[in-house]
Amino acid sequence: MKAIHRTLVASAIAFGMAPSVQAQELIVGFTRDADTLDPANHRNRETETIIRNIYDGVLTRSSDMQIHPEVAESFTQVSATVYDFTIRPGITFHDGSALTVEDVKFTLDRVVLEGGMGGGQSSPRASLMGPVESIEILDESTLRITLSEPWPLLPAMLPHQQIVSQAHVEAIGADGMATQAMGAGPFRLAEWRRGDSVILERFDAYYGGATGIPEAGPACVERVIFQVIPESASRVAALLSGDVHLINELPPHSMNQVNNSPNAQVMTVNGTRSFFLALNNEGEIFNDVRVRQAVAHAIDRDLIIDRILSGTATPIDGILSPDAFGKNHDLPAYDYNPERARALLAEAGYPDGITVTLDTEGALRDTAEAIASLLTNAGITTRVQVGESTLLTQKWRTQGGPKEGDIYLTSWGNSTLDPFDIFVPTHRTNDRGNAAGYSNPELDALLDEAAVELDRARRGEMYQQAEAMVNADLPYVYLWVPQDIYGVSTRLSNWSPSPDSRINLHRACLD
Amino acid sequence: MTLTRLLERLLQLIPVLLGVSVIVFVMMALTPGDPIQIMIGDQIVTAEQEAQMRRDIGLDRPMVERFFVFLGNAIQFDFGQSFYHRRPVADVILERLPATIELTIVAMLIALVTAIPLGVLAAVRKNSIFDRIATVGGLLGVSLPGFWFGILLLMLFAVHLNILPVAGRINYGISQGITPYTHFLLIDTLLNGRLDAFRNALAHIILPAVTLGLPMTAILMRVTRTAMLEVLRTDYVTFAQAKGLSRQRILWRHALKNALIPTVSVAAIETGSLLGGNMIIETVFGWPGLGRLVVESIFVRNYPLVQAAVLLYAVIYVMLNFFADILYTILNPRVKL
Amino acid sequence: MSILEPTAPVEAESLFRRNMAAFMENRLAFGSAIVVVLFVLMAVFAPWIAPNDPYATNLFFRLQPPVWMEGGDWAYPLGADSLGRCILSRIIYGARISIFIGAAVIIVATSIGILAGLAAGYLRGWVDVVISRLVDILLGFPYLIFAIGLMAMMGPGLGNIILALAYKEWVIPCRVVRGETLATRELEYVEAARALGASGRHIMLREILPNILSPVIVVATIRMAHVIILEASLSFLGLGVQPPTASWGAMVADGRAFILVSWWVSTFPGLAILLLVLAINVASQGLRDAFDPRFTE
Amino acid sequence: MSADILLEVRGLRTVFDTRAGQVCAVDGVDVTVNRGECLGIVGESGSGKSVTFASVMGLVRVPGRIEAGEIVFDGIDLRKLSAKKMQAMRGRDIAMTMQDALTALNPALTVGEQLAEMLAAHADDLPPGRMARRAAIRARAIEMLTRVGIPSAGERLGQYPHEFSGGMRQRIMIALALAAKPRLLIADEPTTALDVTIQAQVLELISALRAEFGMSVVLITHDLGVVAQHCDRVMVMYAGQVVEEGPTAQVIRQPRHPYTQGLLASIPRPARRGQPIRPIQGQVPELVNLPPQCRFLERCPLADDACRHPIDMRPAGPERRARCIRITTPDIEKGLSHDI
Repeated sequence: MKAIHRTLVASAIAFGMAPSVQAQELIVGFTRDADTLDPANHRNRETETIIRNIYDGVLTRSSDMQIHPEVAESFTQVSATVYDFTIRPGITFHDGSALTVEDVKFTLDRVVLEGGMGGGQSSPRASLMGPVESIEILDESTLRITLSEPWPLLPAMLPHQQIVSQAHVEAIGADGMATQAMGAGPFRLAEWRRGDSVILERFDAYYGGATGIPEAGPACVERVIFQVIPESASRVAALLSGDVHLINELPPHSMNQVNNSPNAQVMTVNGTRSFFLALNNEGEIFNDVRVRQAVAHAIDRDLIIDRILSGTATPIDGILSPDAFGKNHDLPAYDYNPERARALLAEAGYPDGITVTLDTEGALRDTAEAIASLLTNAGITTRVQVGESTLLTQKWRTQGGPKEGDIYLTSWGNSTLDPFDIFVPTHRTNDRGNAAGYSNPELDALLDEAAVELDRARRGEMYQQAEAMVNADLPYVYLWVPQDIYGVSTRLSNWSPSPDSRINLHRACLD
Repeated sequence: MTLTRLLERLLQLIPVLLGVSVIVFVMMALTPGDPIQIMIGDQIVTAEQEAQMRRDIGLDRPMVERFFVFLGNAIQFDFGQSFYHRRPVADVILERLPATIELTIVAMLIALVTAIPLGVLAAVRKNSIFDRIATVGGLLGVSLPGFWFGILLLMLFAVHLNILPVAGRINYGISQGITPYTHFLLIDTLLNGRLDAFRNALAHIILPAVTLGLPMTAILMRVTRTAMLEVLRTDYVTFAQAKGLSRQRILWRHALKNALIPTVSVAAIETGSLLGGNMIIETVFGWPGLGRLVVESIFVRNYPLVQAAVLLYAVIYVMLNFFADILYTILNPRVKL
Repeated sequence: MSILEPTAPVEAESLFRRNMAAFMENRLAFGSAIVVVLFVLMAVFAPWIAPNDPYATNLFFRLQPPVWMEGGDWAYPLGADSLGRCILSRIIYGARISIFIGAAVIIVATSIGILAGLAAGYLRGWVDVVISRLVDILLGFPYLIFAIGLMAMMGPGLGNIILALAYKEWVIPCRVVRGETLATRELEYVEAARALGASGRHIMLREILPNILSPVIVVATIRMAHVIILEASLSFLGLGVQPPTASWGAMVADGRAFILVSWWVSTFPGLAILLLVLAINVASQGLRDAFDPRFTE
Repeated sequence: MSADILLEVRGLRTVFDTRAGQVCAVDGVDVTVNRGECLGIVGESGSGKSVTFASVMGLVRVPGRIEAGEIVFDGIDLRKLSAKKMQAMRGRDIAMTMQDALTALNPALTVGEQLAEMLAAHADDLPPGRMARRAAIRARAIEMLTRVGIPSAGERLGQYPHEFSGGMRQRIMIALALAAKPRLLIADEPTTALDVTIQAQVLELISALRAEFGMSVVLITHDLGVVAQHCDRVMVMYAGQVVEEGPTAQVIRQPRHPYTQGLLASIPRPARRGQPIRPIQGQVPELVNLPPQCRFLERCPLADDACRHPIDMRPAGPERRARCIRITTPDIEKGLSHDI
């Protein structure tokens, strides 16, 4: 027996590891597998991250969040509701066929039309396209998108749509699209080992991508593998041992370990997700702004950011990320002051404090527990109740329905960094993400106005004003925007993280 | 064993399988709340998709009717759509099944190959130091929580010693050009004559398989030891000695062939519990199998998939027990089915 | 012509005493039983033993190492977890969950199993058919999968775990009791009781049950070890009790993310599971050897 | 040692270490088996007759062990043989059959395999070459089965023991034991498990084979009738000791030891038709910590204080010995018939 074990270990030593990793094979240790490879049939960030390396969009974002034409050569806003896109000539799909303006129209129609996916199915991504009224082909290189009402967000949102080949979709059908990806991106699908890895190979006839970003031609590495490693410690271990070259969601407490290792380093980027406590404004306790302010004063955000997030987050005093368009940088902060919190509670008629429940999902438990203990210290006795996200959504995002519960620790993503995408859902009366049950007609009107304001400067001012309003009214206690943390092999060059959590590997190289 | 007896035994499986499907169905039906709403959660779906999901589950029809629809579909291996994967549940499950089966079989083989000789030796050297160590080891084996032990092994071999990979089934680079005849990597790599890839796949599977198989090893060792001790006391072993046969022949042929009869029965049942252990071990080792998929599906409330997988596991388990019975009769000529 | 030794009737009580004496003689098993008792005492008196409040978080002590390591402190003998909670205190409180669930499941399952097994074995007929079929069907599920499936549907929670495990666990004592009952019901003293007109209930509970209790107790202790591991497994997967309740399985799961930098967070709770389960296993094996001569080798 | 003696056991003492103390199952037993003779060993269960010959075969199981004595087979001291040489002697030189063929034959192996492995282990006159060897073994196996009276033996080689009747199994076991043509056959209760009619057939078979192969047979039994019919000499054992030995006819006609007398009185015999069957009163003593005295003392109608010290075997007529101080008392039989 012993001999067998020895042989196994010995062969593992000899063949299990690094030698199999070739120089031109870039392996990404990734938190989860793609749900599907059909760009039109999912609502999942990680799935899009993988898909985005196979498919290109009409527009794209650079890692500094600037919008650049990609499959389009250029685009113009003709009026408040009309945009024209010039499609770049000479782009080919992975099968060698030419990418035409018809393919672009087909792609977008597939997303926006009712039943556009075929078989009576509509795309879950339709809402990402806003109020599109029609998509027309003007000539062989020009596409026109007409909106039913002004929606300044369109260019910022278009990178979320990836261009498919009409012929390909019609040949394999909607079911086939789930697994047989074929786009015009820098990599083509080699194999999808479900639950294990997505293997991409360099597309040698790639046109080079966005014009605004330095021209690159075909991708640098021959092969990219998204290796699914859900366990964070395993991901870090794989990075440190050189098994993988890039990992996402590096846990903050592992940053030192990675930075101290000779073959990897940490890269961070401000994320786009704002964390906050939703206070039940409809409930008896939190309909008093003084109680809400007491919560804000009771929380030592710096301590939590320092201890739990290893300093990888930026505190916010309004809903918007510091990097967002329209951010109000002059908001007053609610400093950590438990005495003040107690005083406010007493003022509101709770001299003996209050007892509340804090809902959150499993992933945020650590933070929730820390917040609860801080609140408890300030007279707000708090019990953490961890629930599943789907159930919590039902409980809190009632869109006007009756709401139970006291506090909900949650977050909202804003990959465009445009206020519209986060402010409206979380703060407009009865909107889909309004977990606080906040209703302020004045704010609603301001948000509606800003949504269609075409003057960019004016629009920015409106959002600053809106932030000042919610900072004072405090329907939520705004916490922080965490950084996205990546672990990167020192062998990897020419890659930097992007706030929208995309991992674009077109230009990345391995030495 | 005649063919008619075999068929009879197969027929006896039907009520058990039927009962199993009733329980799986009831499990789902009793879930509180609107299952569709729970499944959708904060995902964005269109009205048609929601309607389709309702049709798939058939919430508008009476329970009994729904059960028979469920059963009819299940027999045709149709478990509806996996909303999260936007594909049929059956497809998603079948993709993941080979990895799980391969892991289970390797764990079982490791258990058999180590437990039987150890159990025989422990019985032969009863009360020796070796027997005591084996006994303590056996107790340790059934007492170790696999999820914890797996983490320790992973830390030791994959991180500190860095001699085994952290996750996955095989390195892609090395696995290129291998024709997937069976989808079992250990077999496919050999069929393709690729020893390097075989070793790589082995390096990936060894830790999860050892962790998974540990309790089974411990249990089988005990069973083998007990059965051997019993057999070694029998007249036929004395008689075999009186015949002047070699010790090896008496142990490995006369005694073991009889002692294996209970061992095989227990092994089949334990293989079934390996299926359950898979959920834990695959999660710990990032093994891309069905177990991990089920655990992930629970947390996104992908009920059709969980339901189908539980049913599938139960059917496999029942079949395993059936084959154990058959094996039992093959090994034990005294029993006629 | 061989001379048969007449078997003298043995009083159940003296048999029990003799068995207990044999058990005490087995030093390893006896020692293990003491370990189990210590764990139980630890669970019962947790508030007095635990050095800290197991739920008190203190971010300043986040991931503090155990006392013997650099940076350790006697305030947290086994170190602190990711929220700065005392790991030792949480392990002490965690014993409550493990032992309570283990005992509750075994008590519920054994009670049901005894009743069902007696009914099936003594009454036979359709009762036996129904119970045996049900047993067959439940045996058609791998244990953990059945429990995971149930937990997935019912959601986490203490009561739900006990239900999810007991739903299948009763099958095991039931089979033992049924088999023993079948063998016992034909024995003379049962026949005699029946001839004297004793009711079925009386015979089952007063005549048969006391005489088949030994194997049932042995099986129950062995199964308890198993149930504790199952509970820890469910908690590990996040299907166990609700946090922040300290449960060993959940503690191992929590520490998993920190294993590279703070090995102690996962390691000690796992060690606690191992120790308790091992002690129960060794003790129950000693019990089995002492009480059930059929198993002795 | 006489050239006629095949097996000579001197002062054999086999003990079992148990929790309750040391059980002395065989205590100072001497056995002599001459070439070609049939020796009967008679005694109750636990008298040590089986353990004696298990000791001869070197098959005493833990916790048992041979503590003293020598076992000389054809001039070789078996106790000094290596395990390997002893193994080679078993089956080839000394063979054994057991009480119940159903338990002695391996249920999981075919009769053919059990015969073939025996032949493969001991027959050294097999032709070279795998196929030829296999064919020769098969032919020999069929020959043996046919010889012990199994019809259509060739077809039945592939069958398992449970597929044969009780008598057939016993024959198969005998065929197995005799397959290597041993010089000594130890037949341990060969008929106990059988019907009366089949008993006779099996014993006839053993006798016939003894004559044919010229081997010695030790017939262990508790049935004096069997001994009377088939054995040249008889040895009676009680509580781990030999209590009487001598030519069968003499011992049966004129038993010298009260135990032998009790045995004879307790079986129905045509010669004593009409007389009541008189079982021996009392129980065999437990073999732990025996006091140094006559072991039959508690049950013996003749016992007195003179019996309360160790008794040796003493001559009791030509070729006869017995372990009783009252051997010379002329009216044993008379006294017995009156007192019991």
